Amino acid sequence: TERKMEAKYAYTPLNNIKKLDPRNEVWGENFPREFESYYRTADTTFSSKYNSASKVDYLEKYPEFVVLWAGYGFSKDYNSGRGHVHAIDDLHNTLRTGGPTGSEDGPMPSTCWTCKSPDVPRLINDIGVDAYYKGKWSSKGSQVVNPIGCANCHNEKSMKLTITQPALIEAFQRQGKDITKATHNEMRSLVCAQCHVEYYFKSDIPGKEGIAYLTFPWDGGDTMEDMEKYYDNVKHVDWVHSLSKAPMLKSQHPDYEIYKMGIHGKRGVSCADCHMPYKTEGGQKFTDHHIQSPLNNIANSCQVCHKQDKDELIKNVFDNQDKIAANRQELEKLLVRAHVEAKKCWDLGATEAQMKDILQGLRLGQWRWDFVASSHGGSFHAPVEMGRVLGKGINITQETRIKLAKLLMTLGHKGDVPYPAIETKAAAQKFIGLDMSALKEEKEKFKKELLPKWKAEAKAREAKY
Amino acid sequence: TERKMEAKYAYTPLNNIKKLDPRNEVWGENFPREFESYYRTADTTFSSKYNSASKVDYLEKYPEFVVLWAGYGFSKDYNSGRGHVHAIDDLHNTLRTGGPTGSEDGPMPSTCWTCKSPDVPRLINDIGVDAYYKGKWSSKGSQVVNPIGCANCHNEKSMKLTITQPALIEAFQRQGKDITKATHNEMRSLVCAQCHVEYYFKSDIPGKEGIAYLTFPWDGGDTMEDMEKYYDNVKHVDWVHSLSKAPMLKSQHPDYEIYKMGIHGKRGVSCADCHMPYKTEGGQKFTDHHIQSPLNNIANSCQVCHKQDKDELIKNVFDNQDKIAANRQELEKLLVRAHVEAKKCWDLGATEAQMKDILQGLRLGQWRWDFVASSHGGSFHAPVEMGRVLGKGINITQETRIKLAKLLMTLGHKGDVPYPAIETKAAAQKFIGLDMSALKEEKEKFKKELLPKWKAEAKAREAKY
Amino acid sequence: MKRLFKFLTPPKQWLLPAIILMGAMTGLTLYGLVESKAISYLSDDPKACANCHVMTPQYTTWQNSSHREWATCTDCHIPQGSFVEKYMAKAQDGFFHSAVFMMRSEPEVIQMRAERDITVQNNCIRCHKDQVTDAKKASLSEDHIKNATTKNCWECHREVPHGRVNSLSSVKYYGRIDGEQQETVPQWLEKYLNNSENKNNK
Ligand code: HEC
Ligand code: HEC
Ligand code: HEC
Ligand code: HEC
Ligand code: HEC
Ligand code: HEC
Ligand code: HEC
Ligand code: HEC
Ligand code: HEC
Ligand code: HEC
Ligand code: HEC
Ligand code: HEC
Ligand code: HEC
Ligand code: HEC
Ligand SMILES: [Ca+2]
Ligand SMILES: [Ca+2]
Repeated sequence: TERKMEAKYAYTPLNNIKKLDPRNEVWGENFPREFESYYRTADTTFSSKYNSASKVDYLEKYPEFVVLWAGYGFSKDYNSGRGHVHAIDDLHNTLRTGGPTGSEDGPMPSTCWTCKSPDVPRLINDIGVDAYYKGKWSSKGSQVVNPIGCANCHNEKSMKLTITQPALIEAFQRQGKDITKATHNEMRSLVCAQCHVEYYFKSDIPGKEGIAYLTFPWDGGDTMEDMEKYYDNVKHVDWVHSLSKAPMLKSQHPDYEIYKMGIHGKRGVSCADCHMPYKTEGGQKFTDHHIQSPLNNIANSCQVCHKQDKDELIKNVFDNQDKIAANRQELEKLLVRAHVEAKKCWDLGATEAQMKDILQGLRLGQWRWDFVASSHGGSFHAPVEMGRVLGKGINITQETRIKLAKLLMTLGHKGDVPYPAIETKAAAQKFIGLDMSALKEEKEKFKKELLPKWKAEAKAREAKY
Repeated sequence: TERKMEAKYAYTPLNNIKKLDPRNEVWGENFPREFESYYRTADTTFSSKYNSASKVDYLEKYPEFVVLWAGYGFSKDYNSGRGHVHAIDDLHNTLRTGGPTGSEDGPMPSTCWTCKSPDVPRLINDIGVDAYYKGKWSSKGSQVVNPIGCANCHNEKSMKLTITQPALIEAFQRQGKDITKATHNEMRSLVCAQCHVEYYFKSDIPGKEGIAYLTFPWDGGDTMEDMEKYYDNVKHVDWVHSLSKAPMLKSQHPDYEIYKMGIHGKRGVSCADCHMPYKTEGGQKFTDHHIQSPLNNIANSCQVCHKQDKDELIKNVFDNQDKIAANRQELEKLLVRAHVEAKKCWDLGATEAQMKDILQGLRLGQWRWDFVASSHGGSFHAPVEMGRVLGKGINITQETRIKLAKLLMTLGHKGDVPYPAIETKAAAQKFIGLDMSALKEEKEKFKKELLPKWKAEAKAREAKY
Repeated sequence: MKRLFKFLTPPKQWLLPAIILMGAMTGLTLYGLVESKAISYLSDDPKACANCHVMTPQYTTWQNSSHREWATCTDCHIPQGSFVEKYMAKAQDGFFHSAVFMMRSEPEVIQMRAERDITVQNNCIRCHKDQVTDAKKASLSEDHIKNATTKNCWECHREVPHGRVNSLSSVKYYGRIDGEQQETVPQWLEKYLNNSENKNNK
């Protein structure tokens, strides 16, 4: 038996990692290769045709986004995701989290921390799920400080992959599926499905009212239509659009759901196969924890299975992305038009009854657009499905604009409602009436005053581990 | 390998095949395996989810087609393609070729024979290209009698693959490409590209006016947009829609063009790899000339490269087809609406100027729909491209319907223009004003009177070979 | 009985280690069967092979290879002919491998024995026959057919499936092989989820 234990742990002294230790550096002492590669997610130099490891300002690149999200946090600030090590910084910096001044302050709930840090499983273990979700985002500012890391995905004893996200386990349970039956290979995608999925905050759970309980809307399945039906059933509304007054849905990064519908997902290729391929360094083999665009690492990822040239493989990806992007950008413009046309109707005195179908059309059309736009890998992960969803989105949105055209004429309007002047992010934000300088100011104040306090408190707390 | 083939057949006695001999049975004496497998294209029993080896009446299955092609031959009769051996029979039988009574009679030109028979290369060799294309379809009735066969694709001396279709060679030339430089592997698709491509009849070639010269519209490229631009440039109109008066384009089987945009085409997988895989019979390996749906032959086609279960591979195909079909059928209905709305505008006294953009929108929207609908393999050959084209088609068509909605109100119309009652083919044909019994009668007459004469003449002629 | 004896007799090259082990056999067999999970050795589950740490490099490289979804260890390393042939080979390997393992005599760099080459080669061909012989595929690589009949496939396809670096210490951590410690949902989390309302809000 000794021989067997030796077999299992032969080279791995695992004695100094505490249960759920959130400090990646501590794990890194045992696993330097994994840690160093993980830390390379700090590198922001790589950019491909549509994605980037740096902070690309999407609102600048596509000012239409500002109008589509009018009245919602995303119209203030939305960037491309960066590597995992930036997760905490980016959350501090985004204007969406506002500028809290104390622990009961700011526009966002605690739940926003959930997919950003291994401090979250630690906290949940300490204080329980409900208490963790409870309160404002600012209430856990000094608690959540380590960026996404080892404890989010690994058991510190065995280094096995593990699921630390309550919402994922619950979503499986509600579907009658048992996540503990997942195979090793499925786990290589499920660890990502902890975060790279569509979600919402459920606030009406009996006994937990007012808690923004993180929930994945998969009860009836996880296709675009299934989730829409779920939201319609529970009458969920993410926000009311400030121009059109439509009861909107926000889709966020449904990466896992979309990936499953593509050919790689169907063939059992896991997220880790492409985003964390095996690597050899100094005669050692290990899993590359520099999670990034595989286009920056074709040799270790794609070429394990595909023998084509690097350039040809990259072209395959771009070809798919180009075809999807063309229709997505088309739909963006149609949605802008529809929102401003709806606003015009209200301005001309339209009634709720006249607007009912139109508002529902805007909800459903934009949900389809966002489902595609918010998954940054979707156009490669499952391009045929993305094409289908966009086709439906264009159809619904245009059908809504036919209704709008008729209503506008009925209300006495002549000619087209002009397309707003939104050539830049600033112009678009002005158009929807956002006071950006106030938002930036309060953020600066937060960063100068409260944030340093959080960091100091955290340092003191961690020193006592 | 080309060399090898030549070498291989240099020793086979091929002396009894005359130059361009159109009779497949004669070739078959030398190549019994290829001939017998070719002859299995007579079998009409196989059907998959969307395609069939039998004559599926598309107008019955999708009565919308009738309305979309109002005023054009396809609204009379349109079926799924069958195996190659049926090509001549199907051309005789289709209502589109009408019921000629003599050699100067009927709705179709000679050119219609072009993709149906090895008698065509023979005739072109005998009388020249111009003389072959000249005149009515009925003028060559006793000349073209053998269904698609060996002489369409092979050189009778070397058995090498060869291109016998002038239009394909000319299309390459106009693009500045030299088809004789094609590799052996490319030839395994180019022989199909002789026929499975979009085409039109050019009738204004200087010096050849009035001849329906078979032309592939690839001068500026062969994507959907390239070909549309070509047609707009040369101001080509296939027919004027009888309801909307739009100047329409008809797309026909752009299989080769679409295939090239899919991943198999990009990877150099040829048509023959899937539709004519190798087969072993009695220890002999040969090319299966039973050209058919690969879904009826997964083991020899797909599984050469893919080791998945038969059922899984079939599901992959259906998944792609389902996603494309959903939006295609959606677009069909939108186009029906647009045509009847346009008709209503005319009825209410719309002017040419008011209708101009609308008619162009109908032309472009339906071109996109037909590009997808008319390629029966397209949804598998290049599903991402099909999704893109449909998205564009839906967008253009709905944008046109917005214009229609406004114009209708301007013209004093209230409410929706009702969707026509077209639940069946018969109802749809009645709706567009087709007198089907007259068409069927003239076809019966043709089959009883003229057709037997053609056959008798041909028999006498061939007896003299 | 004679047949059973023959079944258990290793081929000539193994006679020496086999004889040395004979004495210890009786006592060790039971222990060995339980410890090395010999029963599972008869299955096609790659985990069966990975019971030994020395197989870990091969397991992990295979796990990260293009073949993970298509071929398990036995698909390549065991002749796929008749049932008898298959289990004969497994019994021989099992006997040999556990003997070496318990004697702690495994080398740092394990190498496939030449007479096993033919087994693997035949298995490559079993799956890839069509690709290797198809006219179309022939254009992928000059003289592929000729080469493939004169060399071992993996002389060219060097990354299939274990890659080029194969030493025992090339792969360090063994927690990755599934086993008794599976903890997909950790206990600390389970305790909160059991009374979670959001679990069953349908
Ligand atoms: C279910 C997991 C999950 C939750 C809950 C979540 N996020 Fe994220 N977040 C992600 C993922 C995954 C990304 C990376 C998305 C991408 O770029 O592909 C991300 C990216 C970000 C980014 C960087 C990119 C950007 O959008 O500018 C910010 C900032 C951010 N999230 C803020 C928030 C806030 C604020 C909340 C709460 C309202 C929140 N997140 C809740 C998973 C989550
Ligand atoms: C604990 C939550 C969480 C988990 C688990 C997680 N991610 Fe992320 N991921 C994020 C967030 C948040 C971001 C954006 C961070 C930012 O922009 O600051 C992100 C960013 C990314 C990016 C963009 C990196 C870049 O260079 O632009 C990729 C790719 C990615 N994740 C893939 C994965 C894969 C693959 C897995 C599983 C192996 C995974 N993620 C697991 C939350 C998570
Ligand atoms: C987003 C999820 C995720 C995070 C965060 C993460 N890992 Fe991993 N890790 C994986 C996956 C996936 C594997 C591959 C597991 C497999 O295939 O068995 C892996 C494998 C490992 C292994 C096994 C050896 C190897 O290289 O394959 C070690 C050790 C390891 N990780 C250490 C770490 C350390 C240290 C950190 C923090 C710096 C960390 N991991 C963070 C997902 C993660
Ligand atoms: C672990 C194996 C594996 C890895 C890694 C992998 N693929 Fe694939 N890929 C497949 C399989 C399997 C298919 C499905 C076709 C088939 O069965 O051959 C496929 C299909 C494709 C296709 C055709 C389908 C489409 O969406 O157009 C492309 C293109 C492609 N892969 C590109 C890539 C690129 C680029 C990468 C790296 C980012 C990659 N693959 C990584 C196994 C893999
Ligand atoms: C077959 C390979 C493959 C698989 C499997 C795969 N991806 Fe990707 N992923 C890609 C490629 C290629 C891109 C596009 C990268 C680019 O455009 O630079 C991408 C993009 C992404 C992005 C956006 C990257 C960025 O720079 O912002 C995220 C996030 C992502 N994938 C997450 C996932 C998750 C989560 C899974 C599993 C559920 C997954 N991927 C599975 C290949 C893959
Ligand atoms: C000389 C013209 C011509 C050539 C060359 C040609 N086809 Fe066809 N093909 C046709 C016509 C015409 C039909 C429809 C026949 C009918 O319905 O009567 C057809 C039908 C088909 C069908 C439908 C069969 C069924 O069972 O439904 C397939 C598949 C097909 N062709 C594939 C190919 C492939 C692959 C090649 C090249 C290897 C090829 N064709 C070469 C003209 C041609
Ligand atoms: C450039 C080659 C080409 C030309 C020219 C051509 N066809 Fe075809 N035809 C085809 C191909 C390829 C098919 C098989 C289409 C499929 O079903 O996928 C076909 C199928 C058919 C069919 C059987 C299916 C159906 O549509 O009912 C008929 C009948 C037919 N053609 C009639 C005609 C007539 C009439 C003309 C002249 C107006 C014509 N063809 C000109 C290539 C051609
Ligand atoms: C639609 C095109 C087409 C038609 C019609 C056609 N062939 Fe072929 N034929 C091919 C293709 C493609 C190959 C494969 C050539 C290669 O890859 O070398 C082939 C190969 C052959 C070969 C070479 C041996 C073999 O089996 O691979 C012979 C002999 C042959 N055909 C005979 C015939 C005969 C006899 C007929 C008429 C009954 C015929 N072919 C009709 C396309 C065609
Ligand atoms: C001669 C080789 C070959 C043949 C025959 C072949 N394929 Fe493929 N297939 C490929 C290649 C190469 C790819 C691209 C992915 C890759 O590089 O592995 C691919 C990709 C695919 C994909 C993923 C892309 C998509 O469109 O979803 C599917 C599904 C697929 N093939 C199914 C089939 C089916 C079904 C057949 C038979 C009708 C077939 N293949 C025949 C080589 C082939
Ligand atoms: C990778 C495999 C593959 C390649 C390459 C391929 N096809 Fe197909 N083709 C298919 C499959 C699968 C279908 C769908 C059959 C079904 O639905 O039953 C199909 C359908 C068709 C159909 C309609 C069949 C019917 O029953 O009416 C035609 C015609 C066709 N292909 C012609 C071509 C031509 C011409 C080429 C080359 C330019 C080509 N195909 C290349 C796999 C392939
Ligand atoms: C009881 C521990 C153990 C188990 C279980 C085990 N092996 Fe081994 N294996 C060894 C040892 C020790 C060696 C080194 C022998 C040498 O090279 O001296 C070895 C060597 C090998 C070799 C290279 C030497 C040869 O025989 O050609 C192959 C291949 C191999 N094992 C395959 C397998 C496969 C396949 C399985 C599962 C079906 C498996 N092993 C299960 C311990 C084991
Ligand atoms: C796709 C076929 C294939 C599969 C699956 C496969 N192997 Fe191998 N294996 C090989 C080949 C080929 C070699 C020879 C490698 C060389 O010499 O470079 C080999 C070599 C070995 C060796 C000798 C040491 C070495 O790395 O050269 C061992 C031990 C081994 N394999 C064990 C396993 C185990 C355990 C599994 C399952 C987890 C497995 N193999 C799965 C093909 C395979
Ligand atoms: C049990 C069946 C099986 C065995 C045994 C097998 N393979 Fe494969 N191999 C596959 C499958 C399935 C694929 C993936 C093909 C695809 O998706 O198109 C593949 C892919 C490949 C590829 C292309 C991807 C890559 O990694 O380069 C090569 C090369 C290859 N195999 C070589 C080999 C060699 C060499 C052997 C023997 C050592 C072998 N195979 C044994 C089934 C097998
Ligand atoms: C002399 C070198 C050599 C030998 C020996 C060899 N191959 Fe290859 N093989 C190649 C090259 C080069 C390619 C084309 C490039 C590529 O796909 O890696 C190739 C391609 C392949 C492919 C297609 C991979 C793909 O991506 O589609 C398979 C499968 C394959 N070989 C299997 C085998 C098998 C099985 C054997 C043994 C019976 C073998 N090869 C022997 C050099 C070789
Ligand atoms: Ca959401
Ligand atoms: Ca045409």
